[in-house]
Amino acid sequence: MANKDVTFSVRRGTVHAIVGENGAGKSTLMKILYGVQRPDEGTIKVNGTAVDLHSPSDAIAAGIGMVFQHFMLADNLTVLENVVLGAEKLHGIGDKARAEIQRISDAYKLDVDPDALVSDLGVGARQRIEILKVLFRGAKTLILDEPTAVLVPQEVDELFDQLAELKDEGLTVLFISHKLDEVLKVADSITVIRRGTTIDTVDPKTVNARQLAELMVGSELPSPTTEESTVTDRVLLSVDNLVLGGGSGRPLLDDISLAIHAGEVLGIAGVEGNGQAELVEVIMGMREPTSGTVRLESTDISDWGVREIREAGVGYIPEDRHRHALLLEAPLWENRILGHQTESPNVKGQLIDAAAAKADTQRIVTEYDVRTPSIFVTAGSLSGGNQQKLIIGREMSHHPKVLIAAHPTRGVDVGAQSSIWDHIRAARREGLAVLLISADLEELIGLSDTIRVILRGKLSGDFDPDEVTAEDLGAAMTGAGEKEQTR
Amino acid sequence: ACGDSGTDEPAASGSGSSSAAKSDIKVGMAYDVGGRGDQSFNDAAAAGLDKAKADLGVEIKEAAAVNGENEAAREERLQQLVDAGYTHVVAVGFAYAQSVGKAAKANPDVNFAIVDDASDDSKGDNVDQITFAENEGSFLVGAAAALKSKAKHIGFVGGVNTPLIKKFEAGYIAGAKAVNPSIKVDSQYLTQPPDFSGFGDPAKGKTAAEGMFQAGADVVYHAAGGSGGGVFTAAKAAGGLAIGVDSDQALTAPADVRSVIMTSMIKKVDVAVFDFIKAAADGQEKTGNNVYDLKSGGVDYSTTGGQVDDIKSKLDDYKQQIIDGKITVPVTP
Amino acid sequence: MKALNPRRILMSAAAPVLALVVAFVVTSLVLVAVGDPVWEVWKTILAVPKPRQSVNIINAAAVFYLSAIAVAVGFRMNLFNIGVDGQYRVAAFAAAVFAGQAWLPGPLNILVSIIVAMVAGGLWASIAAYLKVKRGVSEVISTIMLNAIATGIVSWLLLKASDRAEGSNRIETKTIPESSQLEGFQLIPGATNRVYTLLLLAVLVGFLYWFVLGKTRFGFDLRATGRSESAAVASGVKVPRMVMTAMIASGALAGLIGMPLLFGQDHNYGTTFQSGLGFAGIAIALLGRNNAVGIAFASLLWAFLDVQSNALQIQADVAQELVNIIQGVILFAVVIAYELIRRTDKRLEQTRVAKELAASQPASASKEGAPA
Amino acid sequence: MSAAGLEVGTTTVTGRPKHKRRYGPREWAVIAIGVLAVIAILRVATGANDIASSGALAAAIGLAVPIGLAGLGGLWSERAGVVNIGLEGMMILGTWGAGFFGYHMGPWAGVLGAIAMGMIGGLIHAVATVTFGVDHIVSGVAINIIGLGVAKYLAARFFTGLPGGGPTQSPQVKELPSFTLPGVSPALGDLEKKHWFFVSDLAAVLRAVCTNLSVLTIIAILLFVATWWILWRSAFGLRLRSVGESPVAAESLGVNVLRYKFLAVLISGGLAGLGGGFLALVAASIYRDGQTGGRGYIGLAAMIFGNWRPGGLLTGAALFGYTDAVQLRGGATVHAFLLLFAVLLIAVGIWQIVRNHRTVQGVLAIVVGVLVGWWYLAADAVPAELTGTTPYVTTLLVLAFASQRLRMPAADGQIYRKGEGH
Ligand SMILES: Nc1ncnc2c1ncn2[C@@H]1O[C@H](COP(=O)(O)OP(=O)(O)OP(=O)(O)O)[C@@H](O)[C@H]1O
Ligand SMILES: Nc1ncnc2c1ncn2[C@@H]1O[C@H](COP(=O)(O)OP(=O)(O)OP(=O)(O)O)[C@@H](O)[C@H]1O
Ligand SMILES: [Mg+2]
Ligand SMILES: [Mg+2]
Repeated sequence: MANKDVTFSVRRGTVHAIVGENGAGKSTLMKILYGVQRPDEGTIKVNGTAVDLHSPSDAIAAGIGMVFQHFMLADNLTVLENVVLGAEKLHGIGDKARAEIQRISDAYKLDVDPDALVSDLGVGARQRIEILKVLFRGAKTLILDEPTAVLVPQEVDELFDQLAELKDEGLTVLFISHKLDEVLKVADSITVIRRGTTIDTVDPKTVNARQLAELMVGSELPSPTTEESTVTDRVLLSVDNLVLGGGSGRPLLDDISLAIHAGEVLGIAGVEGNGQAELVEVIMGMREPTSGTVRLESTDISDWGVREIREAGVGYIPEDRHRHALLLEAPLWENRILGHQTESPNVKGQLIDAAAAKADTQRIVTEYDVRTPSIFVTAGSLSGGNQQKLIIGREMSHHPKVLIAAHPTRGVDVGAQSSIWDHIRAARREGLAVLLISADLEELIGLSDTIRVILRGKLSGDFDPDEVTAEDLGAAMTGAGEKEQTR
Repeated sequence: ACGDSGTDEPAASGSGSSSAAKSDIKVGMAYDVGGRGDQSFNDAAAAGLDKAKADLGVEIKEAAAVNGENEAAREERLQQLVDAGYTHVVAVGFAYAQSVGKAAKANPDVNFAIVDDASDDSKGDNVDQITFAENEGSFLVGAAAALKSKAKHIGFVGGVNTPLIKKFEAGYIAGAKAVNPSIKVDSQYLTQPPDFSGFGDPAKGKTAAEGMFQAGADVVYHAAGGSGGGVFTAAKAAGGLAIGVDSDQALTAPADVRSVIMTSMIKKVDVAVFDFIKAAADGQEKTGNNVYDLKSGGVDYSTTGGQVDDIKSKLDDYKQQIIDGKITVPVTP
Repeated sequence: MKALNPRRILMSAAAPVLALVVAFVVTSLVLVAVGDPVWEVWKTILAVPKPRQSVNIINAAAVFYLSAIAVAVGFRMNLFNIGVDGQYRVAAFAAAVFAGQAWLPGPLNILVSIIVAMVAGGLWASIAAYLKVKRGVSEVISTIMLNAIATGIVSWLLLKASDRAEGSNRIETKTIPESSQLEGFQLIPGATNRVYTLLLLAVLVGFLYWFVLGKTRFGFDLRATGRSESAAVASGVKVPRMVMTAMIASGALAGLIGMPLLFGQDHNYGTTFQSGLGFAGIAIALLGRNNAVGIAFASLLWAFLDVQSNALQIQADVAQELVNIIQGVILFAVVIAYELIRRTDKRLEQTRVAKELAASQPASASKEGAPA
Repeated sequence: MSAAGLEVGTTTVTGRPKHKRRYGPREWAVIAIGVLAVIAILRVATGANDIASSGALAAAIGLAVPIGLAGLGGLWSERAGVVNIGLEGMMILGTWGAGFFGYHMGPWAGVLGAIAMGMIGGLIHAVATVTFGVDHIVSGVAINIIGLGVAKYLAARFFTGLPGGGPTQSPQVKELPSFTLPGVSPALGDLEKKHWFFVSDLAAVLRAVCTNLSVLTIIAILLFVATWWILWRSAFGLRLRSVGESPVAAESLGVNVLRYKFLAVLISGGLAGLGGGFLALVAASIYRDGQTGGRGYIGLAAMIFGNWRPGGLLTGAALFGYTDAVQLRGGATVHAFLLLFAVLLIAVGIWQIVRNHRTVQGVLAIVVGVLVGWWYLAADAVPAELTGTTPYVTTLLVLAFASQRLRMPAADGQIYRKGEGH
C-alpha cells in the first residue's frame, strides 16, 4: 500500500505544498489525483463535487493538470506538437494553436518557441513546456511533482515568479518538493506525508525547516557535512586541455583541465546538459576526445577502452543507473559481475565463477544494507535506493583508486542517501580520489573538497565549499556570475 | 512390400493378390512444387492421370511437393504412397530422381515412373524414366516464331534458370536461326534456383516480356510455368504474339489472351503418364528410359486458332528433318 | 527465484502444454470452419511415427537445431540475423565444392570441408556485420538483401562448378567421394534409414552454445549487450567488436546447417538442396526461447510436425501447408503464455520484495532517520 | 531481446542534432532534375536506351506499388511503435483475398477482400503485440508462417476445381480499369523515340506516369498522400505518432495508447494486404502461390531506407521497382549500371578522403569502384544469374552510403503496458 488515509484540502488561488521523504507516497498520491492510478477507497472533490477519475482525460476534464517528476515529453516532436497532443479539439493543431501557445508563453513569460524540437531544449525549457501544456488545457489546478529538482536557483526563482502569477489568476497549485526552504518560501500551506498517510497540514509562517523535517521523518534531517581535509598532494586523475568536438557546432567539452588528488573529492556543479555526461564518458573511455589527455596517475589513458580503465582502478557510478549500471532483467549476482567481468572474484580465467560471484554478492548485500529477499531476484524489482546501494557496493568492492560518481544519491531515500555519503567519505579517508557530479548543491557543498562549475562545456575556477553558497554556484551555473569566481 | 525392413509397416495391399487386373491398379502421383493446377507440366501429368482414371478405372491418389523441401521429404512421400497400397507411383519432376531410385530399390514390387529424368540415380528394373525432347519441340516453335516475326526480333522468357529450361531455350534459338540466321533473340530468366518463384510470378513474366516487346520483339515464347500468364498479358497489350508451353495453351489459358497465343510447344506428359498406366493395366510394365520426342509424338507444336496454318508445311518439313536425323537440335544454348 | 521455486517451474512447464492445446483447438476450429475432416487430420498428424519417420524427425530436428542455434546467437545480443538462410547456402555450396574435389582423404576431407563451410558462412555474415558497425546499416535489411544476393551468386557459381550426370536435369556440384560420405547411425531399431552421423555436430554445437554463453566471460558480455546495450558499454564491452564477433559466429554456425545434409544425404549441393532453413531457424529459436535445451525441444516439435504432415494429402486429402498454421499458432500461443507468466511473475516478485521490505521497515526506520 | 534492436553504428552523429535543412518543393525539383540528368548522361554514354524508356519506367511503377504499399503498412505500424516484420504474411493473405473475392464478386470486391485479409493478419499482430505484449519480432515471424500456411491451405481448399484454378492458383480475376491521358501519351512517345539527351528522358518519365495507369496505382499514390496528410497534419496522426515516440507522455495527456497502436497495426495490415491485392489483381489478374516473393520484407527495407517517412519510402520503393524492372527487362541496362556504380564509388571515395579524411574507407571505395569499372569495360554483359541481384545490391550500396542519419520512432519496438510507464 502506497497511500492510506490521506486527507487534505486545498483552497483555490493558493500554492499548496506536499512534503515527505523518498517513497513516502507523494507521487502516488498525485497520480491518483491525475487519474493515472485508481484509489482503492476515498473521494476526491473538485469545487465541492465528488469526481471519479479513471484516466488522465477525466482529470483534465475536471480542470486538473499535472507536471510529472520525470518529464512527459516526446523528444522528436516539436513543442507545438507536444503541447497540443491530446487537446487538439481546443485550438486545432495548426496556426491557431501556435498563436494560443505564443499568447500563453507571452502572458506568463514562459519564452517557448512552438516550432523548436524538444530534443534540442534544455531542462528549464522543458519544464516550462510542461507548464504550458497544462495551461493550454485551461487547467485550474496545477500539480507539480518536484519541479525544482533539476533547476538551478535562478531558474527556481523564475518558476516561483510564474507560480505567483498563476496564483493571481486564480489557479490552484499543488507542489511537491524535498527542498524545505523553497517550500517555506512559496507555499501558502503545507501537508506532510509519511509512509503513505497525512501527518499534518501546517502554515509555513508558523514552522521552520527543522520542524518540517522532523514532521517528515519523525526525526532530524541528515545533511552532508565536511570533515577535516584528507587531500594529499598525489595526483591520481588529471585531465589536460580536453576538447570534445560536437560536429560543426560549439565543442561539447572545451579545453577542460582538472586534477584530483588522493583523498580529494572534486565536485562538479552545472545545469544538466552542459557537458557533465560527456566529461564522464571521455574519462571512462566511452568516447574518444578530439584532443587533450586523461591521465591516471602518470599513465595516459586517453585512448584506452572502458574495460582497461576500469581494470586500472577507476570505479564508475553512472548517472542513469537503469541505462548504464544495471541489467534490470538479470539477477542481482549477475549485476554484481557487470563492469568487472574480468576481475576476481567474478571470473576464473575465461570462465565466470558464478559461485564466488554469488558469495560476494551476498557479502555486498549484507555490508551495504541492500534490502532484498535474495540475490536471485532481478535488479529491476528493487527500489531505486537499493539498486544504488548495490552499485556502490559493487564499485567499492574492487578498491578503486578513482571513483567517478554521477548523481550518486539521485532519487534514493534519506537513509540510503546518508549511507552512500558515508561510504564515499570512508573511501576518501583511505585515499580515494572522487569526481563527484551532482545536481544537488547541498550534497556538493557538503561532500566536496573543491567545487568547479561546468557551463557550456567549459570549466570554471575552483570554489571553496566552506565559503560558497548555493546561490553563488547557481549564478555560476547559469553564466550570470562569471565575475564572482573566487580564483 | 517394403523391401529390406520387416518392421516398417508393410504395405496395405501387396501386389501378390492380382486377380482383377483393372481395379487392382492403384496409382499414386507425387507432383513437383505447384502440384495439380499449375497450368504447366504438373497439370499435364494430372491430365494423364485423370484419363487413366476415366478410361481404365484405376484408383488414384495425389500429393504435391513443398517448396524447398528436404530430400528425405520426397522419399517419405513416395514411401507413404507405397505404404498406402499404391502399386504404381508416378513422380513428376527431376527433383525426385534420387528418391525414386531409392524407393524403387526398397519396394521392388511397386512400379515407378519419373518424369524428366533419365539419370542413373533413378534407374531401376521397376522404373519408367520418362524424358522429353523439349529442344526438338522448341525448335519448331522457334522456327514458327522466326517465320512469323516481322521485326526479325523474338524473345524467350524462362521461369527459373535450370538446365531443363535451358533446353527449351536452346531448341527455340536453334529453330529461329534455322529460318533466319541473323534473327535477334532476347532471352531472360525470372529467377535463379533455389528461388523457384520464377515459375509462379506472373508480374515478373509480364515485366520481362514487356521489355522484349518494347525493345522491338514481336513474338515471345515462354517456358515459365505460371509466370507465363504475364507473358500473354504483355503480348496482348503490346499487340504482339506469344507461344505457350507444355500444353496447348490456346485452349487452357484465360479466354481473353487466347488470341495472342499463336502456337504452343506441347510436351505430352499426359500421354507419357497414361502410357505408363495403360501398359501396367495391360500387364506389361514399362521400364527403362522412354524418350518422348518428335518421332514418337511426345513433343509437338499446336495449331489451335489457325495462326500457324500458313507456315504449317514449313514447320512439318523441319519436323521431318529432325525425325530423320538431318537436323540435330542442341540441348544447351 | 532462480532455484527453489516449484510454482515457477510448474508454470514454465505448463506454458508449452497449454500452447499445444491452444494450437490444437484453433487448428480444429479452422478445419471445421473450412469443412475439412478434423478427425482424419489429427489422426494423421498425431499418429505414432514409424521407425523410418522417427529417423526423419531426428534428422530434420538436427538440421533445424543448428539453424536455430545460429539465429539464437544473434538474438541473445539483440542482433537480428535474418541472413542465416543466405549464409548457410553460401557455406553449403563452398563446402560441397571443396569436398567434391577430394583433395584430402575421407574423414579429413569432411573435417576441413566443415571448416570451409564455417569460414564461408562467417565471411558472408561479416558483410552485414561490417555494414552495421561501420555504416550503421540495420542488419535486418542488409541480411534480407544479402540473402537474395547469395541466391544469385551461388547459382552463378553453381553453373560454373556444376557436374551434370548423363540424363539428369539437375545441376549440382561434383559428388563427394564415397570415403567422405557418412553412412549414419542405426539408432532406431527397425528403420530402413539412418540417423545422420553429424547429429553429433548438433549436440556439440548445442553444448558449446550453452557453455560459451552461460559460463564464459565472452558469453556474459554477449548476453549483457543483448539485455542492455548502454549498460554493456559502460561495463567495458566493446559493442562494435561484439557485433562483429557475434554476427560472424552466427554466420559460421549457419555454415554448419547444411553439413548433415551434405555428408549424410545429398552428397552434393544442387538445385534440390533443402532451402528456407534459415527462416525455420528463426521461428524455432524464438519458440525455444533462445535456450539450448528449449531449442532442442522446439526443433523436435517442428520436425515432428513437418514429417507427420507429409502424409496429410495422402491420408486426409488436406493441403500439407496446414502444418504452417499449426506451427504459427503454437509459436503465438507459447509466447503469449510465457508473457502472461512473466507478468504474473514480475508482479508477484515485486509484491514479495515490497512485502519483505515492509516487514523489515519498522526495525530499520529509526536507524535511517539517524543523523549522519 | 526486444524488437528495438541494437543501436550500434546508427548514431555516429555526435553532439546535439543540428537543425536539419528542410527540403522544400524547389529543392526536391532540383534533386529530381539532377537524378534525371545523371540517368540521361548514363543512357547516352552507354547507349543502353532502356535505362530511361517509358516502358521500363512503367514497369518500375508496377513493381514499386506493391513494395510501396507494404512499406506504407510498415510505416503506419512503426510510427505507432510496433515493428511489423509480418508484412510478408499479411501480403500473402491479401493475395489470397484478392483472388477469392475477386473471382467470386468482381475485382473491386477483390480489392476489399485483399484489405480485409491483410487486416486479419494485422488484427492477430495487434492482439499479440499490443494486447498481450508479445515481442514484435516473434509475432511477426509467426504471422509470416501462418499467412503462408493459411493462403496455401485455403487456396488448395477453395480454388481446386474452379475453371483455370487449382491448388496453387485462382481462376482469372477480371481486370480493374486503367487510365491513359488521351492525346498526350503518343506525342510523348514520339519525343521519347528521338533519344535526345534529357528531353527524351523527361518525355519518357511523363509518358510512363500518364499511360495505362491502373486505378489501383492511382489509389496507392493517393494513399501515400493521405498517409502523409493524416500522420503529419491531423490530430489523429499526431496522436498516433506520439504513441510511437513516447507512449508514456501520450498516456499522461489522455491519449488511449493501446487503442491507437491497435488501430495503426490494423491499418498496417490492410495496406500490406492491399499490396498483395495489387499483385493478384493488377500485376497478374490471378492469385498464385508464392506470388509475393519476399516483397513484404523488401517493403520493410524500403521503409527503413526512407527513414520512416512516406517520401523516403516512396523513393526506396521506386528505386527497388526501377532496378528490378530494368534487370527483368534484360538487355544492356544492368551492364550500364556498372559504369554508374564505378563512377559513384570513385566519387564517394574521393569525397571520403578529401572532405572527411577517412583514407581507409575512401581508398576501399575507390578500389572497388575501379574494379567495377574494369568489369564494365572487360565484359559485354553481366551474367544473367547476377543481374537478378541488381535491386538488392543497389539498395545495399545506397544504404551503406546514406544510412547513418536514419532515425526510427523513439519507442519503436518497445512493448508498452498500460500504466507501467509512470
Ligand atoms: N499500489 C501500490 N501498493 C503498494 N505500494 C505501492 C503502490 N504503488 C507504489 N507503491 C510504493 O509506494 C512508494 C511510493 O512511491 P512514490 O513515487 O509515491 O513516492 P514519492 O513520495 O513520490 O517519492 P520520491 O520523493 O522518491 O518521488 C513506492 O516507492 C512504492 O514502493
Ligand atoms: N503495485 C505495487 N504494489 C506493491 N509494491 C510495488 C508496486 N509497484 C512497485 N512496488 C514496489 O516499489 C518498489 C519500487 O518502486 P518504484 O518503482 O516507485 O521505485 P523507484 O521510484 O525506482 O525508487 P525510489 O522511490 O527509491 O526512487 C519496489 O520495492 C517494488 O517492489
Ligand atoms: Mg520514487
Ligand atoms: Mg515522487
